[in-house]
Amino acid sequence: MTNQSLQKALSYREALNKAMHDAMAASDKVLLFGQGVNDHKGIFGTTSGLADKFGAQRLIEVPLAEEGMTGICIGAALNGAYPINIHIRADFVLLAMNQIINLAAKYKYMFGGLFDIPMMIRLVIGRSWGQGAQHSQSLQSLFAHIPGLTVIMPASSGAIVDSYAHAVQKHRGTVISFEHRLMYDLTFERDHEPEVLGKTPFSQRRVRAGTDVTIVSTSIMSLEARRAADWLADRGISCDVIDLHCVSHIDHDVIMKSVGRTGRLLVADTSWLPYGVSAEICRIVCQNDPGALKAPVVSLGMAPAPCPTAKALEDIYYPNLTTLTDSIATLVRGKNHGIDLPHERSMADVYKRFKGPF
Amino acid sequence: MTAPSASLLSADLSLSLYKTLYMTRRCEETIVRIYPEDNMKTPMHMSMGQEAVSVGVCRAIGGNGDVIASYRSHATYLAQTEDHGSFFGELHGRTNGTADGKSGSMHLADIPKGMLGSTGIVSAGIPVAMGAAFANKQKSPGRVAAAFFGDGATDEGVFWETLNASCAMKLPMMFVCEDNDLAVHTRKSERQGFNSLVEVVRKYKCDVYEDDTNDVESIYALTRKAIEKMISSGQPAFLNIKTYRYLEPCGTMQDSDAPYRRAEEDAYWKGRDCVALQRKRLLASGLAEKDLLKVEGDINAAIEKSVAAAKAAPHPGADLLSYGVFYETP
Amino acid sequence: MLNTNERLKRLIYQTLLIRRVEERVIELYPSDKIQSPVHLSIGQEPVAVGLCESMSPKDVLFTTYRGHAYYIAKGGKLPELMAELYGRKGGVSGGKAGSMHLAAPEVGMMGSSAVVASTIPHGVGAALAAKLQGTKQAVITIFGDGAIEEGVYHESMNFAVLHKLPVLFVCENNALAVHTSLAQRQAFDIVQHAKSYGINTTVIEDGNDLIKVGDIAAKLLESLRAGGGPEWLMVKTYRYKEHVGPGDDFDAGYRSRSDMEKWLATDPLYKYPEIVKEMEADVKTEIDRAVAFAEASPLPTRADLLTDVE
Amino acid sequence: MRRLNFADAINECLDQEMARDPSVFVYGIGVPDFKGIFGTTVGLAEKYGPNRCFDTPLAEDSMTGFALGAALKGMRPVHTHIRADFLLLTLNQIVNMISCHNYMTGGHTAVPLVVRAIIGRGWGQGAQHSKSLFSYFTHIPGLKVVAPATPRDGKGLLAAAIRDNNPVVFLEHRWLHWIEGEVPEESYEIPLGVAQIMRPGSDLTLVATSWMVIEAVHAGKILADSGINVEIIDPRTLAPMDMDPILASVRKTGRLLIADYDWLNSGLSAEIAANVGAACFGTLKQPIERIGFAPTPCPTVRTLENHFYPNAETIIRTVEKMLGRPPMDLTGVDFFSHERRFRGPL
Repeated sequence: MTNQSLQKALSYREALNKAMHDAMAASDKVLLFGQGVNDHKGIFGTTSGLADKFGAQRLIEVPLAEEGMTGICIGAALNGAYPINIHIRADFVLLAMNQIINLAAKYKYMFGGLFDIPMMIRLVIGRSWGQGAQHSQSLQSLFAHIPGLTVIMPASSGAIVDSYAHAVQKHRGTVISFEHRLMYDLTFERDHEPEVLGKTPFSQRRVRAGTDVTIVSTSIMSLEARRAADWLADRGISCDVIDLHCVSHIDHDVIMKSVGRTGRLLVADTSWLPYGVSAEICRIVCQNDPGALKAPVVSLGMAPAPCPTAKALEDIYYPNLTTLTDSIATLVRGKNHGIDLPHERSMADVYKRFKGPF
Repeated sequence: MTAPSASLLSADLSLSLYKTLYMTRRCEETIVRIYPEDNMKTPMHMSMGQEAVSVGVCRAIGGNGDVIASYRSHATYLAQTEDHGSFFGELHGRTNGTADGKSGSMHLADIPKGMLGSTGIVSAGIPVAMGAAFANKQKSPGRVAAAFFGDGATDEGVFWETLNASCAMKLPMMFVCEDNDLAVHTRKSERQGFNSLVEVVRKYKCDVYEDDTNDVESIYALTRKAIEKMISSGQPAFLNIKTYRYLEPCGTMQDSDAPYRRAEEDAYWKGRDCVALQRKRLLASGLAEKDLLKVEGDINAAIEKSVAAAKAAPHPGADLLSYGVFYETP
Repeated sequence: MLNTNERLKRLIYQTLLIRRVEERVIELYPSDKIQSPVHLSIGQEPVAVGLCESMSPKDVLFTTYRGHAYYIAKGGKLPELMAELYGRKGGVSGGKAGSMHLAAPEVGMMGSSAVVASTIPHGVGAALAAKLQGTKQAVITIFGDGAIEEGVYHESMNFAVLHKLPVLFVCENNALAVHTSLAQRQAFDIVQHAKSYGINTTVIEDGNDLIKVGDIAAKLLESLRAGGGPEWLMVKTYRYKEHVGPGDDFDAGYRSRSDMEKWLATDPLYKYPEIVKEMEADVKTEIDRAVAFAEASPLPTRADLLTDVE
Repeated sequence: MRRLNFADAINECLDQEMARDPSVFVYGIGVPDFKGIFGTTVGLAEKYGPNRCFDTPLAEDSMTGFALGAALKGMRPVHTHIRADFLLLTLNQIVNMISCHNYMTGGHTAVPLVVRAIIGRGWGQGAQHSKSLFSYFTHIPGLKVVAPATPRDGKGLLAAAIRDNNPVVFLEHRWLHWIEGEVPEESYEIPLGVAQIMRPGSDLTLVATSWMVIEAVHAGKILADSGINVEIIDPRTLAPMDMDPILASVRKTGRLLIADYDWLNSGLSAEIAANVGAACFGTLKQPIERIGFAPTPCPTVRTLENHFYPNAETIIRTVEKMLGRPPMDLTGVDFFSHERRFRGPL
């Protein structure tokens, strides 16, 4: 598959705006809900200008009432609308879990297929700096664990445009999308869009082909993996980088074929490792063919603590290009790999010359 | 400038309220000044303009109570603890902060001083204050608990759950609504279907108090009255205090030209600035300006010292990253 | 318009049907043929019948886990209900829903939930879609008096009033949430509280009065369709059986049998014994047919386990 | 030793803890009513009064924040939910507030609270009354998660949870409440974070959680009769997980079967598999196998429920498959089932 709809280089933010625009243009059933959809900042600019074109009544400024508003979206979906509910911090969705898990995820099955809940929930992973324990969580595994939900983590403009169009126009169920804030200002070239490894835009993607080690990554870690792979390619290590993209529906074959070829696996996730997506990838390998591995799996993610705010702690809380590159080189060549490493100790500094506020 | 009424409080208390107000304002002015240095990498939700609420209420509680703040926590933290040393340490992400730099601006706490915390999730601190009120009722009769929150928090179901539960359980719980009419950029009229929050709250078994003076002494006196009634009646109190935020919702800049602002509103509130109002009252009561300048100068110097200490304090090291995920014996 | 007598008869027939269906459930329960926790409506049927009288199939209803009465009153098919309780393939949801999650989208019965208060916002959302799409639908969302303590009730009411949505909030007030009575849990008067949101409130003291419930519902629904904004209705009623399950619980200590006797006095099935008597045979035939359908319907198999997940 | 059922063991623990420490209190929807959460809270309101054992409004989110506030002021709340599914209404408080409050305040803030919730199968409970949600809590730093499987463990682990200075999520399977076992009369603690070997064996390592421990022990006996010796490990505390005995066992047997009482995807079994995969690298004789819920919401009808939930038979068949044994004849074997005695609902 190629990315049909993306005609030019777009920033992640522009892609989100385009995706919202296209959805609203394609069907007047599409309604946007969120705190700030209609204000002058327009959810980081992703909903700016839409009210002028489609009418303010389709962009619903909501009270601070996450549980209630999610239920209202479900009710609207049951009565013919396609709601897109946006939370400017993924953390806020914890207030709406009853409606998402107990209702939206189950409505179809619980009633034996009588209903669908066509709806999208956009969650922004709030990481930049100083966001702390309640504004930076990446809770994909909570949703991926629940049957009935589709959970995506688009890592490029093309992934946004294609998978959102698919969600709104083709998919019948509820889609949860995690958008990483550090990517918002990044521009993605159309020619560099990863190859889609499956039948729908939700499928896994190959960021880069390689032979020495498989890197399975999510969200912004796919960009980091690409940068690490570029660095290592010049130093004789060839990485096969797979962007999971859809963490709830993982094609075991894609992972196993790659691991079968490379014999080594590194998982780089945006969240905590225990009980998370990275554990799930290990599980897939352990269950399908642990003999395919020449070395134990290495996983990188957030340190097992709530997110601290001090920059000094935050920089070691998250992996960075140096630790990622070192981990890959160690996995392939052993501890004394002798490969020089890039000096980059803060991912946030790289992706965002962020001077606050949000 | 509105002329302040004559003080009904003792001269000492009047001056003391001013000192805290001034200190709070000065701390935030300092933040505005030094934020561009980029040493404080934490999102700032500034209290500026709203200080009279925290200062009046916390002083009325007078150490015999616990409070929890919203994410707009600076004024509440400073009023409850008077500790700008830890404050600047934390904002700088240093080991002399309230939490070794792990909490930043949004989660300031000092539990021994009755500052139970502040939260980045709108309304989430309200039920925590209720739990503290319950504990206080059992263990320390006469001690109260207060939750500070903006009017945006009353959109959330958990506010209503807590209002109902604390009334049903007759807890010494004070709801302090810092009513600035705004949730980020959205006015009440776009968020609330009812005409008056206070009218809905009155339907619960609690005592409701309103204030629209921006006068720290008036807020102090009202809170004293509320606490006394609460202790005698056993009913929670709801204080709706009109206020006004000077700066953008998050950040240290003015946003007077943003489309949600109204020029006349801005002028009206700045014309009754809570710090200026109390200063004027003190001068009118006969306090010499040079004495007041001396008081202010001392506070300024102390704040500069705190800032310098914060900058000089060590950054937390890797050993602190996983420290305190679980409880550590002090 | 039917004449009063015919109308009353029709309403009594539905009430009787629901009562006898649930009594049949009680009868069948010890056989373990119905393995689903049942929250019986017995005593509360007239409310459902009255409210649904003037709803068209395109009008939308959301209800609670105590949903048998609404399913039948809204026009859901009885054999499919019975087969669902039996956990058979022929059930309305193929056995995946059971008693707590009844739905019949073709007649606007849009589902129910086992989590208290969680369908209240669904009614508001459906009303929002109806308003934006100009469908002239009226929406009813049903909840018990306990649900009012949940934050989501406030969130839903506020939004409906703010956007003037065509939704009728119906509080079925049986003054019992599971086993504790209201005074221990609610620090406000429910009606005054609702009124303070600026919503029109109506109270029906006797939920057993079929005609009155029907008339008032018709008037309120018409107002919704005409764009008059949300309405709020409390209907007082009484549940004869235990919170969940087929038994009585008057020995549990939280309520007394004499409470029930007050309600029996206005129960239409006791008030009009002659009308009821002449309907019994038809009702029985209808139920027998439904039970026979359920018994004959096959059990779902492993092949059904993984269908309709997404 | 004296035998007690699980519900009475929990009840005795709560009683002893409340008698020992006046700061302990027990509350939640239905807690003081005559049914008393499967009997586990019966009699406490009468004995300790309405300030220490009380009902709440239907306001799960608020009443969870309440626990945090009370804990910060030196109380030890035990908040009880009759269904774990209702915890979804409280996740903001548990994940955003409670789990990180100590960390956000520098590490010395005791947050001694217990969230007890009932998980598991009755019949016909359906999609909203059947979840386990183990991994929802184990994934979050700062929370301890306990899932006992015997009356003795139930009592001792709950005492440890109440005395712990950290928030503990305590998940009890409803069927366990009728299980009897030896329970000491005096108050005692079983430390959190220590696994228990339920049966030693050499052919295969079987890690089971909550109700699956009961099923595993049953399966283990039947397998032993045909000469297969599985080593059964009950982690008891799911976070922090005591991984060493599991790793030691897998190094010995070379085979691992995980029987979790939850969905498999991104769950506890994935976490154990990941740890074993890394730490026992090269010692596994074959791929790890896992048993858990079918990847669907829970259906209500019994026939589908039986496919949805694993049991001792599922374990036996999986072990046989892993060891390359032909399936044994299980006719006449009485598999554990509460369905005959369980008349539901609650």
